[in-house]
Amino acid sequence: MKDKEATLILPDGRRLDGRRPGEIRDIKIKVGILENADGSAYVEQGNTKIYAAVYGPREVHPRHLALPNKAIIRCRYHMAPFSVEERKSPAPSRREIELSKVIREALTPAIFVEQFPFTTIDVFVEVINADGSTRCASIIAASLALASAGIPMRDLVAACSVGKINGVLVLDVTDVEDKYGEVDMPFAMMPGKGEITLFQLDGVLTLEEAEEAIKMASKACMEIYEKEKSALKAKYIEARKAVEEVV
Amino acid sequence: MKDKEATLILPDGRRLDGRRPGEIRDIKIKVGILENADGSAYVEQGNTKIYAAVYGPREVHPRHLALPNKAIIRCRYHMAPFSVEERKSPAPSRREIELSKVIREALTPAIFVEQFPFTTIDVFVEVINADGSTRCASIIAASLALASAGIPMRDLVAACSVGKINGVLVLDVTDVEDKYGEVDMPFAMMPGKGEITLFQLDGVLTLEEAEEAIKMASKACMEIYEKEKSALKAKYIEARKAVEEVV
Amino acid sequence: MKDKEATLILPDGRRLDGRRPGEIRDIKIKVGILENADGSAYVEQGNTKIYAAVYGPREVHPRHLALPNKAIIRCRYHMAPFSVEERKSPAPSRREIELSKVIREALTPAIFVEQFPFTTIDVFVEVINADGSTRCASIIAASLALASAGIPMRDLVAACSVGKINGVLVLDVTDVEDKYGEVDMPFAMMPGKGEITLFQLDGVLTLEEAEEAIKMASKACMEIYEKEKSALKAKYIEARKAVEEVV
Amino acid sequence: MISKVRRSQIMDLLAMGSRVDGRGLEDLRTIEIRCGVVANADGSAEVRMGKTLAIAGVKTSIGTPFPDTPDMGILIVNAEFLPIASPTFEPGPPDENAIELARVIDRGLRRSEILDLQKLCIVPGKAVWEIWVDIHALNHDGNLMDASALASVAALLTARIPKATLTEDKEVNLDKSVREKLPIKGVPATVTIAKIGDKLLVDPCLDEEEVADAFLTATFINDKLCAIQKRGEKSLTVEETLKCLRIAQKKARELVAITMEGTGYGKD
Amino acid sequence: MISKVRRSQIMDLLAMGSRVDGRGLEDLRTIEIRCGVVANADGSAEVRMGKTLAIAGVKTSIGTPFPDTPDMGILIVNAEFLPIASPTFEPGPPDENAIELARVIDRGLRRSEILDLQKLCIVPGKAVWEIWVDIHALNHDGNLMDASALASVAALLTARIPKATLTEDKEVNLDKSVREKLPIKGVPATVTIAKIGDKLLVDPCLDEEEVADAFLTATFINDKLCAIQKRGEKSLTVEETLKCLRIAQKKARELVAITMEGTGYGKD
Amino acid sequence: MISKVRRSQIMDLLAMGSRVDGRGLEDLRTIEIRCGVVANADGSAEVRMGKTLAIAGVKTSIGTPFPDTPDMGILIVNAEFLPIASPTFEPGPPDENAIELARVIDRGLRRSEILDLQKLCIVPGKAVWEIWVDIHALNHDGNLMDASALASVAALLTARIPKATLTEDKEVNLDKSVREKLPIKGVPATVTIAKIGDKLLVDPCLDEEEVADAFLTATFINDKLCAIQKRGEKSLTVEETLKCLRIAQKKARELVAITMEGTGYGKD
Repeated sequence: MKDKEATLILPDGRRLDGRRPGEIRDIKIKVGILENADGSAYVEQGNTKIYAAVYGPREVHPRHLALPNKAIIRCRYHMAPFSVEERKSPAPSRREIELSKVIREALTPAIFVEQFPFTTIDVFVEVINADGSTRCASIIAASLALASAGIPMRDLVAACSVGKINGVLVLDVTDVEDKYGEVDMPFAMMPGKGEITLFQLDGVLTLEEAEEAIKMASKACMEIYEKEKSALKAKYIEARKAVEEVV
Repeated sequence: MKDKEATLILPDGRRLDGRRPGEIRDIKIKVGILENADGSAYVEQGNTKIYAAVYGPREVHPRHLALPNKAIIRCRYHMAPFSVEERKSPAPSRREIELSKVIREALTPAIFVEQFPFTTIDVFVEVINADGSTRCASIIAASLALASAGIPMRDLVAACSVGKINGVLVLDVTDVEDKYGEVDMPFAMMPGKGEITLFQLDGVLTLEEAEEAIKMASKACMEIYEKEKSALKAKYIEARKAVEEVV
Repeated sequence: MKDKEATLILPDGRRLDGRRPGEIRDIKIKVGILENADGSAYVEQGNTKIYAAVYGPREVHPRHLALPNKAIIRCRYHMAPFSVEERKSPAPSRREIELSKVIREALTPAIFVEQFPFTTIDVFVEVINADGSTRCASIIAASLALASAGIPMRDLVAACSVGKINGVLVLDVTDVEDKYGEVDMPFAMMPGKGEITLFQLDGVLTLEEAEEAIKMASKACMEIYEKEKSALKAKYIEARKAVEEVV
Repeated sequence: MISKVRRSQIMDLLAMGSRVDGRGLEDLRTIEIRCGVVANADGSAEVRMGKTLAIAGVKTSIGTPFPDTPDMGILIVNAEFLPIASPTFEPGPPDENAIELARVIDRGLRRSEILDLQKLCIVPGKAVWEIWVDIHALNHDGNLMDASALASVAALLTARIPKATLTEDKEVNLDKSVREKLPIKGVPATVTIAKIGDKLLVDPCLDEEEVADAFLTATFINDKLCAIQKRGEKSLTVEETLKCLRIAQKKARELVAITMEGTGYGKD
Repeated sequence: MISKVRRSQIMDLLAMGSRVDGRGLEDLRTIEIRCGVVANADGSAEVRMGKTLAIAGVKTSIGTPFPDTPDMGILIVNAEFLPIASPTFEPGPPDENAIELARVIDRGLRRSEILDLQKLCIVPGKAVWEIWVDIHALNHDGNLMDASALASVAALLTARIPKATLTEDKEVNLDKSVREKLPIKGVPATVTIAKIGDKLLVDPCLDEEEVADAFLTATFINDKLCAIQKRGEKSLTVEETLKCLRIAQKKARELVAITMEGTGYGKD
Repeated sequence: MISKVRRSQIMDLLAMGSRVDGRGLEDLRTIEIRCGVVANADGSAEVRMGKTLAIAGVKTSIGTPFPDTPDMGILIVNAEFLPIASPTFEPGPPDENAIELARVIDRGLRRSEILDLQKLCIVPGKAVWEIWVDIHALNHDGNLMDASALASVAALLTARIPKATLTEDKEVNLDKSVREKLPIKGVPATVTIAKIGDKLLVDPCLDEEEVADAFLTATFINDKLCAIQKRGEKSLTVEETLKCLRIAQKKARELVAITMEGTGYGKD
């Protein structure tokens, strides 16, 4: 904030990591890497690295939290102490508590919770290394973990942040772009449905800019959606191969 | 304590705010101002401002706290962070925990707890601005909240502190009189019954002075008792008017 | 650690408190000194002073902790704030949590837990003054408290630490020997069974030294075992006398 | 939990374009602002929005700046959902709802630059003003978010802090006899829209909140967005989202006027 | 919880003016004081009152004074009701009973001026003695309040602290080879009276506590009151209250004598 | 809890000298070490032992030394058993198992003198390096102890920290462009043996842990013991204990080789 004149877009229109404003970072996805969980995924988006796991539907403890008409969704977004520049206490910060809530609310619309009354579906997200847009990468990982756990879903959830740096709207902000940029707008949707499940803004935008940012984010979500589907398909093929080898 | 020579009584025998030793501050009372609560009251005694609310009799959580022969009374005395000179952490301090206990014990003798087995009556007190005698004002507010919640009571509870400043016993001490005075003696009773329900002393008194202080406090409680009854009556009339207007 | 050259063994081969390497400190034992507990003991080993009490077998709260096939054992090792050189916060430290666990595991093998399904046996240890080897003295006190509570046991548990100071293996280390010595090896066993129930090492030993240390510790445990049995017998005689006096 | 009957009542009325308390979809409830109610605070405001009641208090102290912003004052927002305010609130540290509310209001205040934090620096790297905004919910009848935001803004606009000067040996000296305004740069306003079925409602009351699918909270400064938070367990379409923003912008203008009227800000 | 049989037994005996353990209404139980039991503490005392057992330990350190009392030492009293002491005590931070006990004892010590806090100032505004009194309840058979207060007083009376001197560059230096007494100004005593029905009893045992209506705890210094705490779920009449104070005054004189005998205070 | 069928299967196989996953009694599972996986950490390593997965991250900062070791750096080990790793782990502060694991690993690292703490002193009594080792369990299939210890060692061996220099006025200056190794003195290895009936097994998997009577964890440096922890609810005979130590010594040599291979330590 103190240093808004920081140069985040170079004269050639590229960002510090070489991307164009409308480009997202490379995404590496692995589905099903944590054996104890019912579903899991690992997402690497640039230097942002996230593990997500899903346990459930399972019994709720304490029991009085259970609902007779649907599953409850619980979500814990947590950062490893070493994942950020200054060592972070492992106790949940206010930021982590808020992010756990908005990530849960970003995922819930996609889940057929009515099919699992009296149960909980627990989503755990661990940020191993943070380089911006961790809540969006968490949503991608968690969405895949849910799908790989076999939880029936309306759609996958995809997510991408929009930033504004040196006056320009950009996709998928990094840590340095978040810190020295003007805006961070995390965004998630069910691309197949065209519905928004996460929408936050931290920074100043006109209504017109907000509309433009939503368009950019939606397009990016569609791109990420394809990657999500490929990763699931790859996992499925891999699993089938494993089965065939055994049979 | 460091500055016992502080002048708290002026040459004309009046205190810093113009009161005589045996005078209490103006009291403003509003009953029933918090709509969600089953009963509530707001008390303004000089600059001391208190909200109290009562929820109950209602189910006890966790259930193992419930008693088969009577209601339990729970009480939480809490200060807003901005209510005191230095910002106070909102987490309950040791002082707030002690005061919650003595306020609960000041109210309990007045409640027919036997009539509501297996339930809890929850009393919440919020100090919005503190200028001395907050526990006494809290008891006044809580007693009215209980009454306005329709909880059957043996009597209302009234409360008034006695202080000793520059060697003189005084009623209803302010913050500055508490800090620089010699004694703070919070006191509560059921005036209609002549029974003491709160009695604390922080400071040095001879037995004779203590007896005198009890007399002063009892008289003040009787005065406050009348104000309490008027406020309840006013509320009752107001409520009846509202009903009549509707009918 | 910073000052390994500290002289802990004098030229005559004696330690700072006059003991030979293979000597343990004087032990004073009182059994049954805390009337509320089902069993209790006080152990004074040099300046290390420990109270232990046992409550149980009794109902488990919260109930879901109860086991259908055996009693659970719970143990709390706790240091009084004034028991150490710098005042210690009364909240349990990480060290106290670990020690509670290893003391519990040192006692459990000796208890016929299968005889008391659905119950808990609670062991509370309070360190009043700490001068080294507190976990060993705690095990002695707790073992006697269990026995005096009438809990059926396979054997008593005895405990003794081994240290290494100025290159020499020694028994029953004091605080100064722990701080400036090379090794602390707490050790407990059921002497009548020859089985080890606690074994920790903090410091460097060759395998041969470790074997030697185990031999020394085992011998010391046998010595302590005799003292434990005497103390129980004395208590039993005392109790019988008391009964006889009454009868 | 809301009863089925009440739920149907709300839904049936909404289907006809009306609300349980007689308001139109885009109507705010009656707002009352009382400033300066807390003598021990440097600024304070009690806000009633219908039956919802919240107090915000501003306390200030001298602190050390964060290493990465050595020349800026510090703003901290905290909210307590007190058990006095609702049968569903429990004693204890702020839960996720209270924390979210405080953080959304914090972002709104911070990004609106209501305070010129740079002017709250006394000695760069050493001493800056710490501005604590504490929100105390006293009665929860829905939309605590907007009531709390409004109370916070009103408390800041009307706060008076001691004059800070430096002694010869560079110690900070507070002159409590002189009371100065905070360095205010603008007046933000926060508006929450609830989505129920295909309807969008401004300033939901508690019963409406309980049946709502989702919420959009937006803070505006000078007609621009500076903070947004989508909340709730269901989604919003892109069209709904944009419509929410447009309604919110309109209502924010209204709220700014109410705030200035209620605080007297801008009149002197 | 006490059984009905036991309750009747207590009440029946009381009706005849006697108590379950054979004492008269105004008799204290046997008191044993052992000082200096904790080598690592600067002062300590173990007090047995009948079967009630409490230890108080005094630890001292150098700290910074509070800003509003720059020339006074700091006294902090903490009490732990350990699960070792009673089947009803649970592990965890002090509950309201332990906190109340510590605060009542704190007020008694502070207002009796047992310590001359001004003499515990080393460098005004910079360095003062912090005196920690930690109370450890080990067996609870009633009246932990008076046993803990007595242990605290005895620990303070017999404490020895290092000599604090200032080095040339105004640093505090502690000479642990020289042990000095704390600056004691007087010997307070704390007495608790229980009300059961229309009877007032001194030093209640646990079973009496369980059937008691209310309690009055009073601390005396030089025959004057310096702290009072009414406790319990029922009320006291004005007459009962005054009678409690008169009994307490009498017993306090007795306790002061026991304290001086048990600590050797005043003999040197 | 493990099923009866699974328990019998394990016991029956063991009776014949084999294990559920086909290993011999003294075989380690396949170990994978990936160093440098965390860009924001000064050192990091992800270790897979069979299906057990743990990450250790090293963070460094400048701090004040402890008063009794003014010329030594500070090492702090913390472990989190995350709910992501096992259906039996719950959110919240570390429980006794996580604390024990961290403390056993801490003693192993400290007593092996893997770090030369004296070389981590910058200004005696004023400024030293604080080395935080944080262990993050991600999938628990048994023997988190050894996987975590190995990850910690690998993270320390491969860590790179900024160069610390002193400015003219004795302030510490960190040059982040220069990255130096930590002062490593040796490579320790931690081995856990489980006792099941009369069998001793190396590197137990989760199902084996659930039926085990007791565990012995030993850390070795240069073929010497430097930390031991007996764990579990049952006892070990003296002979079993000594046999455990001998097996552990052998496996520790193996683990040191794997560590050096996996970290590249000693190759440059």
